[in-house]
Amino acid sequence: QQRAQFQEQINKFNDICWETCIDKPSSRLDSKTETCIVNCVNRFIDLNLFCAQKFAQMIQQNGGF
Amino acid sequence: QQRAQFQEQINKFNDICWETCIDKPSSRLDSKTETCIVNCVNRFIDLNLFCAQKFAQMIQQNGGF
Amino acid sequence: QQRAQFQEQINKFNDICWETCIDKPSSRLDSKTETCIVNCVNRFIDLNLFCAQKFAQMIQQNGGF
Amino acid sequence: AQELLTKISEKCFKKCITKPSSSLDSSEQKCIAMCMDRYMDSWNLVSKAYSSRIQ
Amino acid sequence: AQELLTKISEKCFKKCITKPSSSLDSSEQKCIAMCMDRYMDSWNLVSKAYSSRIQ
Amino acid sequence: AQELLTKISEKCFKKCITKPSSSLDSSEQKCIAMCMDRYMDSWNLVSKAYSSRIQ
Repeated sequence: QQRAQFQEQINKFNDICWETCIDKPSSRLDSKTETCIVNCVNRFIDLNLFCAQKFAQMIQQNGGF
Repeated sequence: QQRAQFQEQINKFNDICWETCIDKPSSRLDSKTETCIVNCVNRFIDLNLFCAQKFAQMIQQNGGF
Repeated sequence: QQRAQFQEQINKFNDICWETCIDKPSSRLDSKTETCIVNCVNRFIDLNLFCAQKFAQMIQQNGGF
Repeated sequence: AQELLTKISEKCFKKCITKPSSSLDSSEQKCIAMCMDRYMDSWNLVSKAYSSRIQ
Repeated sequence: AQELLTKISEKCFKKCITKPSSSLDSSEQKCIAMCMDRYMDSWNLVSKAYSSRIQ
Repeated sequence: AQELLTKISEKCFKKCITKPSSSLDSSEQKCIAMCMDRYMDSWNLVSKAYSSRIQ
Protein backbone atom coordinates (compact mmCIF):
# COMPACT_ATOMS: atom_id res chain seq x y z
CA GLN A 1 0.00 0.00 0.00
CA GLN A 2 2.84 2.36 0.93
CA ARG A 3 4.60 1.01 -2.15
CA ALA A 4 1.57 1.97 -4.26
CA GLN A 5 1.65 5.49 -2.83
CA PHE A 6 5.37 5.77 -3.57
CA GLN A 7 4.84 4.64 -7.16
CA GLU A 8 1.99 7.10 -7.61
CA GLN A 9 4.28 9.90 -6.41
CA ILE A 10 7.02 8.80 -8.82
CA ASN A 11 4.50 8.63 -11.67
CA LYS A 12 3.52 12.23 -11.00
CA PHE A 13 7.10 13.50 -10.73
CA ASN A 14 8.12 11.57 -13.83
CA ASP A 15 5.17 13.00 -15.75
CA ILE A 16 6.24 16.56 -14.94
CA CYS A 17 9.96 16.00 -15.48
CA TRP A 18 9.40 14.11 -18.74
CA GLU A 19 7.49 17.11 -20.09
CA THR A 20 10.15 19.49 -18.77
CA CYS A 21 13.26 17.64 -19.97
CA ILE A 22 12.42 15.39 -22.95
CA ASP A 23 11.70 16.81 -26.36
CA LYS A 24 12.05 13.83 -28.69
CA PRO A 25 12.94 10.35 -27.37
CA SER A 26 16.39 9.26 -28.58
CA SER A 27 18.52 6.13 -28.39
CA ARG A 28 19.68 6.88 -24.86
CA LEU A 29 19.35 9.48 -22.09
CA ASP A 30 22.35 11.76 -22.61
CA SER A 31 24.01 13.29 -19.54
CA LYS A 32 22.41 16.68 -20.14
CA THR A 33 18.95 15.12 -20.02
CA GLU A 34 19.86 13.06 -16.95
CA THR A 35 21.00 16.21 -15.15
CA CYS A 36 17.80 17.95 -16.17
CA ILE A 37 15.66 15.14 -14.72
CA VAL A 38 17.55 14.96 -11.42
CA ASN A 39 17.44 18.77 -11.07
CA CYS A 40 13.76 18.75 -12.01
CA VAL A 41 12.91 16.30 -9.22
CA ASN A 42 14.87 18.29 -6.68
CA ARG A 43 13.55 21.70 -7.73
CA PHE A 44 10.00 20.35 -7.76
CA ILE A 45 10.47 19.13 -4.19
CA ASP A 46 11.98 22.55 -3.24
CA LEU A 47 9.02 24.30 -4.81
CA ASN A 48 6.56 22.04 -2.99
CA LEU A 49 8.18 22.80 0.35
CA PHE A 50 8.36 26.51 -0.42
CA CYS A 51 4.68 26.66 -1.39
CA ALA A 52 3.51 24.53 1.54
CA GLN A 53 5.27 26.86 3.98
CA LYS A 54 3.93 30.03 2.33
CA PHE A 55 0.48 28.50 2.18
CA ALA A 56 0.50 27.70 5.90
CA GLN A 57 1.53 31.31 6.64
CA MET A 58 -1.27 32.66 4.46
CA ILE A 59 -3.89 30.58 6.23
CA GLN A 60 -2.58 31.66 9.65
CA GLN A 61 -2.50 35.36 8.72
CA ASN A 62 -5.91 35.43 7.07
CA GLY A 63 -7.64 32.80 9.18
CA GLY A 64 -8.38 30.95 5.94
CA PHE A 65 -7.83 31.80 2.28
CA GLN B 1 -18.84 17.99 2.47
CA GLN B 2 -20.80 20.58 0.50
CA ARG B 3 -17.91 22.90 1.21
CA ALA B 4 -15.49 20.35 -0.26
CA GLN B 5 -17.63 20.08 -3.38
CA PHE B 6 -17.70 23.86 -3.71
CA GLN B 7 -13.92 24.07 -3.39
CA GLU B 8 -13.46 21.32 -5.98
CA GLN B 9 -15.66 23.29 -8.38
CA ILE B 10 -13.68 26.49 -7.74
CA ASN B 11 -10.42 24.58 -8.28
CA LYS B 12 -11.66 23.41 -11.67
CA PHE B 13 -12.88 26.85 -12.74
CA ASN B 14 -9.70 28.50 -11.52
CA ASP B 15 -7.60 25.96 -13.41
CA ILE B 16 -9.37 26.80 -16.69
CA CYS B 17 -9.46 30.57 -16.15
CA TRP B 18 -5.83 30.69 -15.04
CA GLU B 19 -4.81 29.02 -18.31
CA THR B 20 -7.12 31.35 -20.27
CA CYS B 21 -6.19 34.65 -18.64
CA ILE B 22 -2.68 34.47 -17.14
CA ASP B 23 0.40 34.40 -19.28
CA LYS B 24 3.22 35.28 -16.87
CA PRO B 25 2.55 35.95 -13.15
CA SER B 26 3.25 39.59 -12.27
CA SER B 27 3.35 41.69 -9.12
CA ARG B 28 -0.44 42.11 -9.06
CA LEU B 29 -3.57 41.19 -11.01
CA ASP B 30 -4.18 44.19 -13.27
CA SER B 31 -7.77 45.20 -14.02
CA LYS B 32 -7.63 43.66 -17.51
CA THR B 33 -6.71 40.28 -16.05
CA GLU B 34 -9.36 40.59 -13.33
CA THR B 35 -12.00 41.31 -15.98
CA CYS B 36 -10.78 38.34 -17.99
CA ILE B 37 -11.12 36.02 -14.98
CA VAL B 38 -14.61 37.21 -14.05
CA ASN B 39 -15.75 36.96 -17.68
CA CYS B 40 -14.12 33.55 -17.97
CA VAL B 41 -16.09 32.21 -14.99
CA ASN B 42 -19.35 33.59 -16.33
CA ARG B 43 -18.84 32.44 -19.94
CA PHE B 44 -17.81 28.99 -18.72
CA ILE B 45 -21.05 28.77 -16.71
CA ASP B 46 -22.99 30.00 -19.79
CA LEU B 47 -21.31 27.37 -21.93
CA ASN B 48 -22.05 24.63 -19.39
CA LEU B 49 -25.73 25.56 -19.34
CA PHE B 50 -25.85 25.82 -23.14
CA CYS B 51 -24.22 22.41 -23.59
CA ALA B 52 -26.32 20.70 -20.91
CA GLN B 53 -29.50 21.91 -22.61
CA LYS B 54 -28.39 20.88 -26.08
CA PHE B 55 -27.21 17.54 -24.72
CA ALA B 56 -30.59 16.86 -23.11
CA GLN B 57 -32.30 17.66 -26.44
CA MET B 58 -29.96 15.31 -28.31
CA ILE B 59 -30.68 12.44 -25.96
CA GLN B 60 -34.45 13.03 -26.20
CA GLN B 61 -34.39 13.22 -30.01
CA ASN B 62 -32.18 10.19 -30.55
CA GLY B 63 -33.26 8.13 -27.58
CA GLY B 64 -29.59 8.05 -26.48
CA PHE B 65 -26.42 9.31 -28.12
CA GLN C 1 -21.43 -1.23 -14.92
CA GLN C 2 -19.68 -2.81 -17.90
CA ARG C 3 -21.44 -0.16 -19.96
CA ALA C 4 -19.95 2.55 -17.71
CA GLN C 5 -16.48 1.07 -18.17
CA PHE C 6 -16.96 0.97 -21.95
CA GLN C 7 -18.05 4.63 -21.98
CA GLU C 8 -15.07 5.64 -19.85
CA GLN C 9 -12.77 3.92 -22.34
CA ILE C 10 -14.47 5.68 -25.27
CA ASN C 11 -14.18 9.02 -23.45
CA LYS C 12 -10.45 8.49 -23.08
CA PHE C 13 -9.92 7.44 -26.69
CA ASN C 14 -12.08 10.28 -27.96
CA ASP C 15 -10.14 12.76 -25.84
CA ILE C 16 -6.84 11.67 -27.41
CA CYS C 17 -8.14 11.41 -30.97
CA TRP C 18 -9.96 14.73 -30.77
CA GLU C 19 -6.68 16.41 -29.83
CA THR C 20 -4.85 14.51 -32.56
CA CYS C 21 -7.32 15.03 -35.41
CA ILE C 22 -9.42 18.16 -34.83
CA ASP C 23 -7.99 21.61 -35.15
CA LYS C 24 -11.04 23.87 -35.41
CA PRO C 25 -14.60 22.46 -35.27
CA SER C 26 -16.37 22.89 -38.63
CA SER C 27 -19.88 22.32 -40.00
CA ARG C 28 -19.28 18.60 -40.48
CA LEU C 29 -16.59 15.92 -40.07
CA ASP C 30 -14.96 15.70 -43.51
CA SER C 31 -13.74 12.32 -44.74
CA LYS C 32 -10.09 13.18 -44.01
CA THR C 33 -10.92 13.87 -40.36
CA GLU C 34 -13.04 10.71 -40.15
CA THR C 35 -10.15 8.65 -41.49
CA CYS C 36 -7.82 10.32 -39.00
CA ILE C 37 -10.12 9.43 -36.09
CA VAL C 38 -10.57 5.79 -37.12
CA ASN C 39 -6.81 5.41 -37.70
CA CYS C 40 -6.13 7.13 -34.40
CA VAL C 41 -8.28 4.63 -32.48
CA ASN C 42 -6.66 1.68 -34.21
CA ARG C 43 -3.07 2.93 -33.87
CA PHE C 44 -3.67 3.76 -30.19
CA ILE C 45 -4.90 0.20 -29.61
CA ASP C 46 -1.84 -1.12 -31.55
CA LEU C 47 0.44 1.02 -29.39
CA ASN C 48 -1.24 -0.17 -26.20
CA LEU C 49 -0.75 -3.80 -27.18
CA PHE C 50 2.85 -3.17 -28.27
CA CYS C 51 3.70 -1.43 -24.99
CA ALA C 52 1.92 -3.98 -22.80
CA GLN C 53 3.93 -6.79 -24.43
CA LYS C 54 7.25 -4.97 -24.15
CA PHE C 55 6.44 -4.02 -20.57
CA ALA C 56 5.73 -7.64 -19.61
CA GLN C 57 9.08 -8.68 -21.17
CA MET C 58 10.91 -5.95 -19.24
CA ILE C 59 9.43 -7.08 -15.95
CA GLN C 60 10.29 -10.71 -16.66
CA GLN C 61 13.87 -9.91 -17.68
CA ASN C 62 14.62 -7.58 -14.79
CA GLY C 63 12.45 -9.18 -12.16
CA GLY C 64 10.72 -5.81 -11.77
CA PHE C 65 11.33 -2.39 -13.27
CA ALA D 1 -23.04 10.80 -19.65
CA GLN D 2 -22.15 13.40 -17.02
CA GLU D 3 -18.48 12.77 -17.65
CA LEU D 4 -18.98 13.16 -21.39
CA LEU D 5 -20.77 16.48 -20.86
CA THR D 6 -17.90 17.68 -18.66
CA LYS D 7 -15.38 16.74 -21.37
CA ILE D 8 -17.42 18.54 -24.04
CA SER D 9 -17.58 21.71 -21.94
CA GLU D 10 -13.84 21.77 -21.35
CA LYS D 11 -12.87 20.93 -24.92
CA CYS D 12 -15.30 23.38 -26.51
CA PHE D 13 -14.43 26.17 -24.12
CA LYS D 14 -10.79 25.80 -25.19
CA LYS D 15 -11.67 25.71 -28.88
CA CYS D 16 -14.27 28.48 -28.92
CA ILE D 17 -13.60 30.98 -26.11
CA THR D 18 -10.09 32.32 -26.39
CA LYS D 19 -10.89 35.78 -25.04
CA PRO D 20 -13.87 35.67 -22.67
CA SER D 21 -15.98 38.84 -23.02
CA SER D 22 -19.07 40.17 -21.26
CA SER D 23 -21.39 37.70 -23.04
CA LEU D 24 -21.30 34.75 -25.44
CA ASP D 25 -21.45 36.48 -28.82
CA SER D 26 -23.18 34.82 -31.77
CA SER D 27 -19.96 33.53 -33.36
CA GLU D 28 -18.97 31.90 -30.06
CA GLN D 29 -22.40 30.32 -29.73
CA LYS D 30 -22.18 28.99 -33.28
CA CYS D 31 -18.72 27.62 -32.57
CA ILE D 32 -19.89 25.90 -29.36
CA ALA D 33 -22.88 24.29 -31.12
CA MET D 34 -20.66 22.99 -33.95
CA CYS D 35 -17.97 21.89 -31.54
CA MET D 36 -20.48 19.90 -29.53
CA ASP D 37 -21.92 18.24 -32.64
CA ARG D 38 -18.46 17.34 -33.93
CA TYR D 39 -17.45 16.02 -30.50
CA MET D 40 -20.47 13.72 -30.52
CA ASP D 41 -19.75 12.67 -34.14
CA SER D 42 -16.23 11.86 -33.10
CA TRP D 43 -17.45 10.00 -30.01
CA ASN D 44 -19.76 7.84 -32.11
CA LEU D 45 -17.01 7.15 -34.65
CA VAL D 46 -14.54 6.20 -31.91
CA SER D 47 -17.17 3.99 -30.34
CA LYS D 48 -17.80 2.17 -33.62
CA ALA D 49 -14.09 1.78 -34.44
CA TYR D 50 -13.28 0.52 -30.95
CA SER D 51 -16.22 -1.92 -30.91
CA SER D 52 -15.35 -3.44 -34.27
CA ARG D 53 -11.70 -3.75 -33.21
CA ILE D 54 -12.27 -5.55 -29.90
CA GLN D 55 -14.79 -8.04 -31.27
CA ALA E 1 -6.83 22.75 0.66
CA GLN E 2 -4.37 19.95 -0.15
CA GLU E 3 -5.74 19.78 -3.68
CA LEU E 4 -5.35 23.53 -4.09
CA LEU E 5 -1.74 23.33 -2.92
CA THR E 6 -1.07 20.55 -5.42
CA LYS E 7 -2.54 22.66 -8.24
CA ILE E 8 -0.45 25.67 -7.22
CA SER E 9 2.73 23.62 -7.24
CA GLU E 10 2.08 22.21 -10.70
CA LYS E 11 0.96 25.49 -12.24
CA CYS E 12 3.79 27.53 -10.75
CA PHE E 13 6.42 24.95 -11.62
CA LYS E 14 5.31 25.20 -15.26
CA LYS E 15 5.30 29.00 -15.20
CA CYS E 16 8.52 29.56 -13.26
CA ILE E 17 10.92 26.63 -13.79
CA THR E 18 11.54 26.10 -17.48
CA LYS E 19 15.13 24.91 -17.11
CA PRO E 20 15.66 23.25 -13.72
CA SER E 21 19.17 23.99 -12.42
CA SER E 22 21.13 22.94 -9.33
CA SER E 23 19.13 25.22 -7.02
CA LEU E 24 16.16 27.60 -7.04
CA ASP E 25 17.79 30.89 -7.98
CA SER E 26 16.43 34.17 -6.65
CA SER E 27 14.50 35.03 -9.81
CA GLU E 28 12.79 31.65 -9.72
CA GLN E 29 11.92 32.11 -6.04
CA LYS E 30 10.49 35.52 -6.78
CA CYS E 31 8.48 34.10 -9.65
CA ILE E 32 7.12 31.28 -7.48
CA ALA E 33 6.09 33.67 -4.71
CA MET E 34 4.31 35.97 -7.18
CA CYS E 35 2.74 33.05 -9.00
CA MET E 36 1.35 31.68 -5.77
CA ASP E 37 -0.06 35.07 -4.73
CA ARG E 38 -1.66 35.57 -8.15
CA TYR E 39 -3.07 32.03 -8.09
CA MET E 40 -4.73 32.76 -4.75
CA ASP E 41 -5.98 36.16 -6.00
CA SER E 42 -7.46 34.39 -8.99
CA TRP E 43 -8.96 31.68 -6.77
CA ASN E 44 -10.67 34.28 -4.59
CA LEU E 45 -11.94 36.16 -7.63
CA VAL E 46 -13.30 32.97 -9.20
CA SER E 47 -14.91 32.04 -5.93
CA LYS E 48 -16.64 35.42 -5.67
CA ALA E 49 -17.79 35.43 -9.31
CA TYR E 50 -19.08 31.88 -9.06
CA SER E 51 -20.90 32.52 -5.78
CA SER E 52 -22.65 35.65 -7.03
CA ARG E 53 -23.66 33.81 -10.22
CA ILE E 54 -25.21 30.76 -8.62
CA GLN E 55 -27.17 32.69 -5.99
CA ALA F 1 2.24 -0.81 -12.77
CA GLN F 2 -1.01 -0.52 -14.73
CA GLU F 3 -1.01 3.21 -14.17
CA LEU F 4 2.58 3.47 -15.36
CA LEU F 5 1.70 1.54 -18.52
CA THR F 6 -1.23 3.89 -19.15
CA LYS F 7 1.06 6.91 -18.76
CA ILE F 8 3.62 5.41 -21.15
CA SER F 9 0.96 4.78 -23.79
CA GLU F 10 -0.36 8.31 -23.63
CA LYS F 11 3.03 10.01 -23.55
CA CYS F 12 4.51 7.89 -26.35
CA PHE F 13 1.41 8.22 -28.54
CA LYS F 14 1.80 11.99 -28.32
CA LYS F 15 5.53 11.88 -29.04
CA CYS F 16 5.49 9.28 -31.83
CA ILE F 17 2.12 9.32 -33.65
CA THR F 18 1.40 12.79 -34.93
CA LYS F 19 -0.50 11.66 -38.04
CA PRO F 20 -2.15 8.28 -37.48
CA SER F 21 -2.10 6.23 -40.70
CA SER F 22 -3.44 2.81 -41.70
CA SER F 23 -0.74 0.95 -39.73
CA LEU F 24 2.18 1.57 -37.36
CA ASP F 25 5.06 2.07 -39.78
CA SER F 26 8.59 1.00 -38.86
CA SER F 27 9.75 4.48 -37.87
CA GLU F 28 6.76 4.84 -35.54
CA GLN F 29 7.47 1.43 -34.02
CA LYS F 30 11.11 2.39 -33.49
CA CYS F 31 10.04 5.67 -31.91
CA ILE F 32 7.59 3.91 -29.56
CA ALA F 33 10.21 1.37 -28.45
CA MET F 34 12.76 4.14 -27.75
CA CYS F 35 10.17 6.31 -26.07
CA MET F 36 9.18 3.49 -23.75
CA ASP F 37 12.81 2.71 -22.86
CA ARG F 38 13.53 6.39 -22.19
CA TYR F 39 10.36 6.72 -20.11
CA MET F 40 11.49 3.80 -17.96
CA ASP F 41 15.03 5.25 -17.70
CA SER F 42 13.52 8.51 -16.58
CA TRP F 43 11.21 6.73 -14.13
CA ASN F 44 14.16 4.93 -12.54
CA LEU F 45 16.18 8.14 -12.35
CA VAL F 46 13.28 10.03 -10.77
CA SER F 47 12.77 7.20 -8.33
CA LYS F 48 16.43 7.26 -7.29
CA ALA F 49 16.56 11.08 -6.99
CA TYR F 50 13.35 11.17 -4.99
CA SER F 51 14.43 8.36 -2.67
CA SER F 52 17.79 9.93 -1.89
CA ARG F 53 16.11 13.29 -1.26
CA ILE F 54 13.46 12.11 1.17
CA GLN F 55 15.81 9.96 3.25
